[in-house]
Amino acid sequence: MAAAKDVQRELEKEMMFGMAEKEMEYRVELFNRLTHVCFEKCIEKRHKEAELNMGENSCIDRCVSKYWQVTNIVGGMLGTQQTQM
Amino acid sequence: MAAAKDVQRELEKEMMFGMAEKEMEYRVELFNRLTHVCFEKCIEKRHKEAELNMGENSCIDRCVSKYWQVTNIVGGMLGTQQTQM
Amino acid sequence: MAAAKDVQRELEKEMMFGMAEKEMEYRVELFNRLTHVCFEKCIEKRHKEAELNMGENSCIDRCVSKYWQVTNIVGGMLGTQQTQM
Amino acid sequence: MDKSMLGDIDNLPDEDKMRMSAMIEQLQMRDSLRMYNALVETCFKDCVDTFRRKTLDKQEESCVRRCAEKFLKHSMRVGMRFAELNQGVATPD
Amino acid sequence: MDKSMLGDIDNLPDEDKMRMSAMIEQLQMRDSLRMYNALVETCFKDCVDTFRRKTLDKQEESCVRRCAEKFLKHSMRVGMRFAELNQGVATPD
Amino acid sequence: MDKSMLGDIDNLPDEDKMRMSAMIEQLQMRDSLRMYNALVETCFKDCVDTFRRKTLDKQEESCVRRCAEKFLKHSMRVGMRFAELNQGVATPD
Repeated sequence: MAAAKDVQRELEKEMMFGMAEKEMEYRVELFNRLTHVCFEKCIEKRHKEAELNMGENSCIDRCVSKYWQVTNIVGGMLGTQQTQM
Repeated sequence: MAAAKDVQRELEKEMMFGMAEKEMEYRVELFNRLTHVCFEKCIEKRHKEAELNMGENSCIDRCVSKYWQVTNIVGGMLGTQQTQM
Repeated sequence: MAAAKDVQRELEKEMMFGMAEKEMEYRVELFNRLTHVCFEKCIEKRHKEAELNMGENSCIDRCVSKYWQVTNIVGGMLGTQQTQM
Repeated sequence: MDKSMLGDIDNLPDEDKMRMSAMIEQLQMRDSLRMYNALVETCFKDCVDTFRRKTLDKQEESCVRRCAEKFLKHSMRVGMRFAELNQGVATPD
Repeated sequence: MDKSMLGDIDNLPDEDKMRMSAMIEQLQMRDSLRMYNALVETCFKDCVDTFRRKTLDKQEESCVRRCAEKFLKHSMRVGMRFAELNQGVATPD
Repeated sequence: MDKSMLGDIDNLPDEDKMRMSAMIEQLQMRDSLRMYNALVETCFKDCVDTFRRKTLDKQEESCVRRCAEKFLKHSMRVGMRFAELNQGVATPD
């Protein structure tokens, strides 16, 4: 019986680590998609320069900010629809 | 010796869980790719409406059905070529 | 105290396996991206034939070779910039 | 690719059943988070193309909302059709 | 990025060698399943563009078959070249 | 999606803290390797389009170098902005 409880506790701990891992994976994936999309939308593709110019820099800032807003809007919609996400 | 056998059994169980996990990951990935491709092929990109119209709905049904067929054709080809997949 | 050391050793082993796993995942992902990009760049999309023609074959060889070179150039740049990657 | 792999799940000892369902729960959580990420990326790409300000304008925001609703309905419909095919249900042309 | 990380695999105790090969086997299974998914998506995208019926027409089906064959040959060729480069074999231009 | 999930990390026993930081370290390694892969693919796609020889010409090589530098600077800037938003820092338009 003590053993069964140990197994139970062990599993709960695994679950906690697993969920924390999924949560971190989610953040990493969000960051990677954001980086990729804003590179596509803001950076001139012929790569004539090794520096980001002023236009590209402000485009990046706005792109990140708008992407963040979209994340929040969608998160709100999922939250109200499914009560949990 | 009993310990070695325990290790062996433990590993086999890990293997079983791992393979079941990969199999589920495969199904999830299949579903995600299918969803993404059919969204691209069927849904009008300007998003003037929040509803799917009749044309989009039947396009989705056919897209899923055709994708499924492609999965089966390719599965058959891989099966005969490699005898195992 | 012995137990703490066991935990320590167990964790180090987990770490080693985890790192080896990440390293292999990296190679698999590299291979998958390479395969995908060279298919896009070299293979005629209408698929009139089931065979790769001579032009496609030599395109594949050069594509892999150039991709490899890019991997090395970028690896070198990351290596000098961050001293570790 | 056969589906039998998980067929004998009922014969597993209780401990393994618990592990299995914990694993499924985790994969489902990962799956919803990925779907969330994919939805955001898709609707951002379809709706946002100008970067003169750092906040969405009205038009972009309503495009995003409609896109997200459609994406969710789309993905539910795909899920239904997919489940039917998995169970071998035939549907009219 | 050096390859030495797994270099001392031979010095591991038997139990760890078994774990390592179990891990490799699982990664290979995941890899084949991903390749299968990628192949299906690629050939579906290249070959299927009309959705007036729910079954593939003859032309679409043969396009898919040719595409899949080419994809497999392509990926074998890439694998060979990749392995040569990994081993530092020089090839003529 | 709330951030509290990992909030009580300080209350974990030492063993679990060690496991947690080992997990974070591994995710970071995977993350850098993925970034490396993504960078290579992006710059290859943007800079290499001809396959008449098996080595990069001068122009392709310098395009790749500039692209990689820009990608790294880009991704650092995105990281900074992302971190600010995560911490709720307001920035001017």
